[in-house]
Amino acid sequence: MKKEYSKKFLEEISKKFPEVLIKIHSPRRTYIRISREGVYEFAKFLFEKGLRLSIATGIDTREGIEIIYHFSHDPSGTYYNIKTVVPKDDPKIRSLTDFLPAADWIEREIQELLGVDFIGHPNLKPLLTAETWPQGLCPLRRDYMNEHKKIKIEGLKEEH
Amino acid sequence: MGNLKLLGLKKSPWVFHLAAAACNNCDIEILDILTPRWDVERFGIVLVGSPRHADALLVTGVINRKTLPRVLRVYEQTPKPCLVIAVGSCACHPHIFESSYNVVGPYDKHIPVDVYIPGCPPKPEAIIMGVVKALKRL
Amino acid sequence: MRRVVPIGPYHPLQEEPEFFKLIVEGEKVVDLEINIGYNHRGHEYISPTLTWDQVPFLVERICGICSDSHPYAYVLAVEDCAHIEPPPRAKYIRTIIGELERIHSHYLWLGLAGHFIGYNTVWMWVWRYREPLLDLFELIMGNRNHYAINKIGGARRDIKPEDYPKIEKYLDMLEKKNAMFTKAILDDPVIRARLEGVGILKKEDAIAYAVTGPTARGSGYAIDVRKDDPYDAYDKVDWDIVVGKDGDVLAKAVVRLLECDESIKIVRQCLKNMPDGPIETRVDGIPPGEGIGHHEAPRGEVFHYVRSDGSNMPVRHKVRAPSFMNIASNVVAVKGYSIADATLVLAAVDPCYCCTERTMVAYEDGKEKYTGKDLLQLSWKKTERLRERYRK
Amino acid sequence: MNIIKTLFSYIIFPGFLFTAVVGLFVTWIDRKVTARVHWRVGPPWYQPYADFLKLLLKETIIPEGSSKIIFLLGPILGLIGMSILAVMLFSMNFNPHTSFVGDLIVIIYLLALPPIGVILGGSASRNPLASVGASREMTQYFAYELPFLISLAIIILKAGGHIKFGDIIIAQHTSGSFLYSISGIIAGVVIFFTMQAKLSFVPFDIPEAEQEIMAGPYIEYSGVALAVYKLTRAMMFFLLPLFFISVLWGGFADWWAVLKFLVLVVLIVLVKNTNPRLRIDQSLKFFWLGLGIFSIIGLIFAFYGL
Repeated sequence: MKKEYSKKFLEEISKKFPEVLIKIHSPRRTYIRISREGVYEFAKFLFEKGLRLSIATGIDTREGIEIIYHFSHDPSGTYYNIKTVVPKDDPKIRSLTDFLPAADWIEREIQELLGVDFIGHPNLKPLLTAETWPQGLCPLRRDYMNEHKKIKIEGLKEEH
Repeated sequence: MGNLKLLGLKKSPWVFHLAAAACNNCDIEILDILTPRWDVERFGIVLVGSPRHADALLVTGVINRKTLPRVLRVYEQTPKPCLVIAVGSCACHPHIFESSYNVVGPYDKHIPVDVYIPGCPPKPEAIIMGVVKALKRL
Repeated sequence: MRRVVPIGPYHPLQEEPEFFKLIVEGEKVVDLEINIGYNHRGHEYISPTLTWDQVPFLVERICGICSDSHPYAYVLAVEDCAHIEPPPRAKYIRTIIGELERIHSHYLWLGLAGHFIGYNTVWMWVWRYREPLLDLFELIMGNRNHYAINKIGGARRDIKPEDYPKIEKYLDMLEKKNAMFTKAILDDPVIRARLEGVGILKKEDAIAYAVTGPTARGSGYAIDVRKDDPYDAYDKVDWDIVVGKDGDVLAKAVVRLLECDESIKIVRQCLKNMPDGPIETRVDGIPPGEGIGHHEAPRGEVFHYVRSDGSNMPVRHKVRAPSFMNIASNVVAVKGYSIADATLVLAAVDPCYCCTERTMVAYEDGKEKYTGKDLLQLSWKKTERLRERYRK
Repeated sequence: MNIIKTLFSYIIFPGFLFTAVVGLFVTWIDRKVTARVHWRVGPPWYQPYADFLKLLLKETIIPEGSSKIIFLLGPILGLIGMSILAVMLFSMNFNPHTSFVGDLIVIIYLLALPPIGVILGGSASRNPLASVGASREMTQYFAYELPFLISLAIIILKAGGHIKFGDIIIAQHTSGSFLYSISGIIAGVVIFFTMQAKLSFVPFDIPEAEQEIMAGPYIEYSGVALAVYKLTRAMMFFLLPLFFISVLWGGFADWWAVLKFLVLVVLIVLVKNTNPRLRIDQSLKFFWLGLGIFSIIGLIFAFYGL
């Protein structure tokens, strides 16, 4: 029964949002790729269908910053993951907070760790890092990670 | 006079529990030593709610950028003489967290530490032993 | 007149640093500002610098109380990514430890909740019955906390058949005590006066804030990963979801207590049906791809996402602890209650903000007394003594 | 000679020193019984003395920006009140004829000094949590004072309308303890709960709730000032049961009083350990509606001589 629901649901999605790309990883894990502009409407659709936003992940990849919204459909235990890519030279995306308060903290976190601006977020302050942390320095970006590693290694060399 | 002071301190160490960025374990084990199995009140050790009342600080976890000013402030607020006891491996050295961008090092870089209790988390016996050792050193 | 009452970052209410600003009028809370980050150690940054097999030790140290849940979810995520099927015995072992951890965590919360309302007798009594469970952990895994039982493709340690009766014996004792505590909490008029109707989180709010675990179930939002997306042995045992309806602190407390009964049931069935066989499979590298694992921790759903590029380290590892969602819901739950209630409401979601590493050198009178190795041996000796005492 | 005698009675026996030493011992009884209820062993007998000694020798920090004189006056006020109270209680029990008209009212005001000290000190600390604690202390004081005064009125009625402490004791010597009558029991229950609240013990430790507002008014105190607070609390713990025994249970001029005293102390500790803390509004309701009405019923009984 659970499997049938998933199949029907995916059919509904592809009818309503023809531009999405669906990849089924395993029976309970589905990845859906969508453009940056379409995320807001699609997420709203999922939320109205009773899906729960588990979390969003931000990843620094070659094509840009990839954001994955993990939506869980609890009655069938299925994860629908919406993937979208935000280019690095224009890191902006529309915020989901106006209908989904659960997205509040995670958007703040992605903003400070990866430097993506969420347009329409009411309170886009840093969530985790200290007041003394330099603004605009994003620790989960590749360039920072590589730089930081280099500094560490040089520091260790000096110590020894 | 000096001896009297030491005697008072030895027989009645009030501790304030100060957790920087710790996982809960050391903190829970510290609370655990108050419960019936270990019962440190036998030695006069009491956990107090305000650093102003404390004689010893039990510190846990690594210090991150956000907690550092708070840790320093709590240390300043504690009336001297006060002991600082680092509970758990994190408090002794950041180890696994050393490569992180947000960790600014162990306690002894920032405040003087008297006793180190290693372990992840240290067993309650080890914590009690550490406190006793700290008192013996006085 | 509006005033700000700060709770934290160092406050006896929480063991961990956490900063709440209660904006109060007289004794009534009108707004809440949550400031987290005092515990931020950058796990997601460190994780890609470690190999696949080292990460469980790191994520174990995210939180000391759910130190089984995080590695559990991580292992499930990696197994999902690489399509690994662990052997049945390993599945049962993981389930048993997961459930025992739930009991330990709920008891810990119950004791602290008693402490928060100034009822230290409850704290002492509950923790007294939690202590033998920690001994059991030490018996099975060699450490009171940070068990390190989960491993990609299986379990790290076996539960020996001669240890089954000890677990059974403990469960028998606990079942009686749990009934006693449930009755005591439901019958005591003063406890009821403090907990009932306080900190109500409505179902709509619970859904909007996407809370999980007992916080959600207390509000009548029946979600439980163990039922919805069963993993390991959870679909092979018979148990029920406990759902409250009022969403107040009392409902959350009762949900936790009754859940302990369900956990006892699950562990008993697992022990009875435990299959023989190996406890791990061979894993040859993780292929490129991505995986999601989620586990119902004592506080709610733990969610881990990993991405692999085929190398020996993860490219990205996202961790979402249940408290990340649950704490945010305090903003609605706490409004309109008094300061005295606020502390209780803030604690009712069983917040967990937190992680650690092992063994240095101990000194006595300036001389090195124990080296790391000695300490390790001392610790082993104690575990052995404990095992002997229990075997008698 | 008379001055020396007076000074002796205020400073050494039964005034400050004696009350302090015995009071600290009573807090040990409290801690030991609490520990036994918790299935623990508890501290050794010298623990309160060691605590006190240590606090005396520690640094006293005065918070920046607070009013220094009021901050330090707070603890001393209660201490003075308790020392005088000790002298009065002892002299009137062993020599009821030294009593003067209206001394019961003096005692009521002496008992009010420690809370006033706490309120003053807490408000002077310039800490938001301390001021919340001070305002709670004030609310709580007004809450328990009403039933307390009504039940004292019961006692005055029973003693024949004299507001003289000595007469209350003499009346009990001649016609038996007041506690053994309906109105006496009612007054006893009310005064018992008031004692619990005056001592700020659970369920009425709202002003200094450690888990909510840390130590409330005491949060900024350290060293000697904190020691004085603790000592005042200890002396109160010794004197309040004595006050209870004097006004209701036949005075303490005989050896039975020791037993009565221990029974009261253990009862207080047991109530403390078998209840969670109330909220301030619940406490107000309990004292005004619950005990207030209860004590008025007692007053009616007393009026009819029951």
